Amino acid sequence: MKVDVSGLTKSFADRLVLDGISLEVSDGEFVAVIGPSGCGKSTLFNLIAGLDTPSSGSIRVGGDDPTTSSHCAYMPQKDLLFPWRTVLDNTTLGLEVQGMSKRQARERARTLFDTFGLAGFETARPSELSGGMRQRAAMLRTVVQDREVLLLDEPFGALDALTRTEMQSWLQSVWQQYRSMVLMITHDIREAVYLADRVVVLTARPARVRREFVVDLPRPRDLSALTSPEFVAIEHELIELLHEEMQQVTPSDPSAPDRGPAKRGRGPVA
Amino acid sequence: MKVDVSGLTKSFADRLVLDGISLEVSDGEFVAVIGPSGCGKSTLFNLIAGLDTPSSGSIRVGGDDPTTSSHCAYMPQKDLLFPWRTVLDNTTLGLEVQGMSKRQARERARTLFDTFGLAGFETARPSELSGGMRQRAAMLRTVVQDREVLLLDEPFGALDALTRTEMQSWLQSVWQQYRSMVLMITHDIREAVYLADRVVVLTARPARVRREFVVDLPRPRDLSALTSPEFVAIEHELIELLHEEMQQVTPSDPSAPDRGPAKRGRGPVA
Amino acid sequence: DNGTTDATKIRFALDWTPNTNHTGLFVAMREGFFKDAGLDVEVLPYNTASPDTLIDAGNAEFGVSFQSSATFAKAAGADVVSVLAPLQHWATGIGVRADRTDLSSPKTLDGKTYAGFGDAGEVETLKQVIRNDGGTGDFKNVTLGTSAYEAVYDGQADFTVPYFAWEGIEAEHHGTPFKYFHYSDFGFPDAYAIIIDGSEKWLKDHPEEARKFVQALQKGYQLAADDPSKGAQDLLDANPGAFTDEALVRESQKMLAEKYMKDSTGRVGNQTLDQWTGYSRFLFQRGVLTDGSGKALTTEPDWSTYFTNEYLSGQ
Amino acid sequence: MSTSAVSRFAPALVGAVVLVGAWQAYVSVSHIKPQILPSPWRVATQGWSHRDVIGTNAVATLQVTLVGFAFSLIVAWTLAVAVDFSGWLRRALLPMFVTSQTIPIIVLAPMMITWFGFGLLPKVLLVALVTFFPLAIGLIEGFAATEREAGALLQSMGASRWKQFRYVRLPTALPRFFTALRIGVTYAVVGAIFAEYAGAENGLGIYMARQKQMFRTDLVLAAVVVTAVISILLFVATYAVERVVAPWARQERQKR
Amino acid sequence: MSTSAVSRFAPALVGAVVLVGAWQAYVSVSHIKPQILPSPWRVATQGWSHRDVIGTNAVATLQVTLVGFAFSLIVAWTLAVAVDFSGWLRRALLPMFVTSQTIPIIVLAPMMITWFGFGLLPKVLLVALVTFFPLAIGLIEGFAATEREAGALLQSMGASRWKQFRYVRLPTALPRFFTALRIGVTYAVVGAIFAEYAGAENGLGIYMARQKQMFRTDLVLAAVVVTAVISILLFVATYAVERVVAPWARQERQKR
Ligand SMILES: Nc1ncnc2c1ncn2[C@@H]1O[C@H](COP(=O)(O)OP(=O)(O)OP(=O)(O)O)[C@@H](O)[C@H]1O
Ligand SMILES: Nc1ncnc2c1ncn2[C@@H]1O[C@H](COP(=O)(O)OP(=O)(O)OP(=O)(O)O)[C@@H](O)[C@H]1O
Ligand SMILES: Cc1ncc(C[n+]2csc(CCO)c2C)c(N)n1
Ligand SMILES: [Mg+2]
Ligand SMILES: [Mg+2]
Repeated sequence: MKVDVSGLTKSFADRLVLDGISLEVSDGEFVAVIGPSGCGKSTLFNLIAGLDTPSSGSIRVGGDDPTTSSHCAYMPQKDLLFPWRTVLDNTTLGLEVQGMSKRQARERARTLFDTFGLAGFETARPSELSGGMRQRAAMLRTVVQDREVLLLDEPFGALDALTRTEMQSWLQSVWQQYRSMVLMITHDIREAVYLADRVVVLTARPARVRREFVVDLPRPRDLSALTSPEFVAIEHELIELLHEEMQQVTPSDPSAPDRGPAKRGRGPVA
Repeated sequence: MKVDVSGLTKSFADRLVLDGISLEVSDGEFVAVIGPSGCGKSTLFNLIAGLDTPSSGSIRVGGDDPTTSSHCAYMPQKDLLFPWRTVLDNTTLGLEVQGMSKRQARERARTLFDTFGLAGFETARPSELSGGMRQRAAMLRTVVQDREVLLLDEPFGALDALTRTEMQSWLQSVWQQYRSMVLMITHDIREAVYLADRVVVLTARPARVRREFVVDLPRPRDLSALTSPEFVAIEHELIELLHEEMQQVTPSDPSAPDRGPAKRGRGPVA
Repeated sequence: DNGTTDATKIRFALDWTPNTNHTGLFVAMREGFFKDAGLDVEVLPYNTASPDTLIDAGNAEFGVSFQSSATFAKAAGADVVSVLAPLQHWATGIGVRADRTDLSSPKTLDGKTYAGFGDAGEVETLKQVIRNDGGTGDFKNVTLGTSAYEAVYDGQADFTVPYFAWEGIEAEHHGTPFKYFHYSDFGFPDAYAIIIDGSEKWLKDHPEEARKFVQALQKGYQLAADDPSKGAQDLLDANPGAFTDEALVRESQKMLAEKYMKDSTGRVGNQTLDQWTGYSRFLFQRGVLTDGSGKALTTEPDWSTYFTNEYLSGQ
Repeated sequence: MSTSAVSRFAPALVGAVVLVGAWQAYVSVSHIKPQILPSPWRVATQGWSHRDVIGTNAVATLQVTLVGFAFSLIVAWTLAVAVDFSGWLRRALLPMFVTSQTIPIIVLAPMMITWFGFGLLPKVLLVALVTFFPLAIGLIEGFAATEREAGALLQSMGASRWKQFRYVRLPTALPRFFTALRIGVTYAVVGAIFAEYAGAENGLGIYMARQKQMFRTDLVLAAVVVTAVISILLFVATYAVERVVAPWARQERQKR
Repeated sequence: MSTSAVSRFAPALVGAVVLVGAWQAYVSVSHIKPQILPSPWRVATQGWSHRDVIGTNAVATLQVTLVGFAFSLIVAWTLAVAVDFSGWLRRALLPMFVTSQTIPIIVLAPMMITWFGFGLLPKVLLVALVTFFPLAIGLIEGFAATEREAGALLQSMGASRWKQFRYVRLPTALPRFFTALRIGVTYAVVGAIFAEYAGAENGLGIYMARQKQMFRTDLVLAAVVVTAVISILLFVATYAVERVVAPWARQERQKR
């Protein structure tokens, strides 16, 4: 299994969003994608998952065209839970599509409800969930599918720090166990470095690959890794790089009294 | 202007969500609300904004019932941008409702587009925005209204670190200038401590006020405040507290290899 | 209505799309008989409301009706009275397709399907004719209205009631002729196939105009009876685009003029108590007439109040 | 239950009472002839005393309505699904659907009789013809209202066109379908009455026509009342069905 | 433009050609009598040679259709908005709307004539009566489809009921309204033809009735063709209006 993106461009009307992205991800790799808000990360994932077609360039997932095959389980940024299904039945959707019986699919999804902090909400409607719970349900729907490639678009954005840590740990352990390929968009540089083998940094729109960092920290990583000099070095470099990109996408607000992050290379909440 | 919440409870069917919340926020105060995912933060804000009615207890905003008066500008967790309006016209909605002429409202909103990194997207439809851009548009729609109370439900959740820092700085400066009251839900403990005068910590569902921390750091805060001993002390205490709450809401996953955050008091990405 | 300065407005309701049963009306219009009498006559288009209903409700002063409908209407208290009979006899009969050898007389219609019009009295009439011929009078009655004739042509229904001088000729022109069982051949009383009904109340309130109108109309029908080709032409001219088969109109008018319009004296329009009594008494005796509250009539009405010759031109 | 039921049906009752009261008052004051406008009281009493005949005819009409509408549902679903699966078919069939609605009954009735006689069939077909159109349009536009992303997500899961349809397009269409169902079922009853003009031995349409010829306006209106009651019951039934089949669609509205 | 126009209209054309071809073939082979089923060729040529009369009648019908439908739109909007503002009114009026749809034309026509004579008015009212129902139901359910949160957000901005309606409920309803508009406008044409039976001097309905009496099935069908063309044009026009008034509603569908 290999994901092979080459020379990918994508425009909406005359707005160029992806400007020649090339990327190779091989079996069992965990890749994080970061880049300024609005640069084209979700667009890239949509294309890899086969939800949309490139303007030019090619994408191969396991050698196949993603629009006609399905090696990926995709968790889009919008949670896209369906109001006509209970929470449990939303999470079994992928399995049902794959032809699993409803009963079996439910059994399988149900085992994860506890881990995802959704126990007791199996028969609730999505409208009864909080924002973070929706995100977890969408994640559950994705990972339960057992695909060769996981595409996760900001899977932990709406979670509090501790729930987030739990989920990250869980994801790492699952990934280590099954060695599926994971591509994850995140805004959190530490999350990226903590979880990924490689971090791909995109430029501001139109997105190009600005740089790739290999995170060569030992596995399994625990939280002590965060204080290792390698970690801090990579983190720092990433912050610098991203900041350069930011300057291009968000013209700075002259009224802002504190331009600190630019100088210090790190926001209050990195 | 004062927000006065007392003995507030709220149930959905027989699911008790808020269990006797009392809270006072006075003029010009900046209060951050944190609590585990799904505990009832958004529910509380919905009630303060008058979107829903309490099961028992009372809410007064400037002495008035929030369901019949409107002192608050609310940014809900779902962005609720309307597909039938352009991005610019989505941001002018509150002003138009207040009776401002369309032309004037547009003029006023337009001046903020640059600051919010949305320049060039005035005439786009919301469906053409990225996740982070939608969140910024929703924030713009809220702050442009110039209300006495700002209610922000995770305003920066979908933003990358640097855009987020920019927006935080901007918010602090605006708040300092106009001294409006701000209530903000966040999952980010550092964000809470960095911006707020007071941090209210809620318990896991059913939510009660677990504790309130007064953040007595000088203003304007710049990023150096983050390293002050007071800051670190409050941050640490908050993390401990929240972790206790978490234990109740998400039963831990026995397969998770790393239970570090609990012991270390801090996740990889706090 | 103040008919002193302006021409008096008279609304006239039709029973069917324009046909030769209406020729007198259109002749009177084309020849200016109404205008000469200072009358402004408006022909109301054919619609789903029956002329008797329109007259009774005050939406028309006059209209084309049938002796059966008028009898039902008046028994129920409707404000109608027959003022002129354009056709002196039945001009309809039981029609079956000419090639139906199995249908040789009314009694063979037992158990067959009647393509009907939902008209008051039609079923009673047919039943009696069949019984008079020795049948039981039990047949299937399907209400079809305008589609009745097609249903018989293509065999879905077995019999219907055509006007000899209209659907009858039409059927011949299209190669699917009817054969008929005439009511009078089976001991059934004669009746006026077509009458002109007027509002009794309006007649009373406008005796002058009423007389002028009825006489102008009578003059029209008389002309159509005396000079059928002129009558037909007036009918055609008054309804441009309405008739695609002009020969049908001319033939039909000729047939009516020869066989149905004139009484023994050659006059058009007169009605007699005998003829009214014959058919209307039959309806009464069958117990189908009801009063205004829906109760069956128990005493026989005075049939002379159901029509009047008072407004016709003097002998 | 009982107080909420009262508050639910009270407005309709008040409305009906006001209307009927005004009508009765008008009739009493104006001394209008009963064959032109009978009093509601008279309609009720006369209708009641003819309940056997009206009932028999109502059953005939109800049968045509139900069978015809069931057939209409089958046709509408089949065509709408076909159209949803093929843009080509959509563009070919949509004009035909519209055309089918423009053929007046006087043209259609004789053809129906020629082809199908006087049985249930032609009437059922007429009811279907009148009612399939709103159902089909409602379904077609309901399917098309599916969010692009939702369909795409299913596709990314490896869902075939058919599964995308079943899991996303179909549920998305249901709320609009029920709107269309309410329109369709209301037309079904008038459609049936109307179809009786294409040739029927009995049924409320025929009954009304006959009574009208007999100047029995009171009985005509009694039959109209029966028709209205049938229609309203069917209309209300759609809400019940919706609550079972698509409960999420109404949650929203119940809050109001 | 030209290739996309071709691909857009080709299916409809192919469909029409196949249908007309089959019809012509059937007529040629079966030697069916023209008064039962004339050939399309005959319909076309005869229709063409009577184009003046048909045209005059078509104009009359079109006038009734347009005026009646405009009136229907006004009525439907007024009632739907009123119903949206008051749950009480909704429960009082909805049963009346349904009832209004159950009154058959044979009952209605004489009343219409009694009250409004034979002018344009009764026909306009009949068209409105036939078409306001789908419009009103579509609007009412469209308004009600508003997300609760969206309305609440507006309320939190201090929006009055009216402003909530204007800024949220109204735009939410538009997609469904256009679905209902397509149903309504199609019925409007048949409704007009139908209304002509309640009394009209000219119009396609009257023309068809007359030609049918004369057994000119070919001319009847020629008039049906004209009716169909008018209906399809009005139907297509709704898409154009929708593109202007509610462009966001169709963006989705255009992608398919
Ligand atoms: N359907 C669309 N039509 C037009 N423009 C679009 C569309 N989808 C995305 N874009 C544009 O493409 C750009 C990239 O969008 P994308 O959603 O990929 O950003 P992103 O990197 O995921 O941002 P975020 O971190 O905020 O989610 C944005 O400028 C957006 O306006
Ligand atoms: N409409 C509703 N019906 C039923 N339950 C609801 C509803 N809205 C919220 N809840 C429940 O109330 C609880 C609190 O929800 P709320 O959205 O307030 O959480 P939150 O603190 O904002 O969480 P998050 O940080 O994940 O957004 C949740 O358990 C949720 O399931
Ligand atoms: C020309 C012409 N043809 C048919 C009828 C319809 N019609 C009404 S009453 C009746 C007799 C049987 O009830 C018939 C055949 C008509 N009025 N004029
Ligand atoms: Mg994104
Ligand atoms: Mg929340």
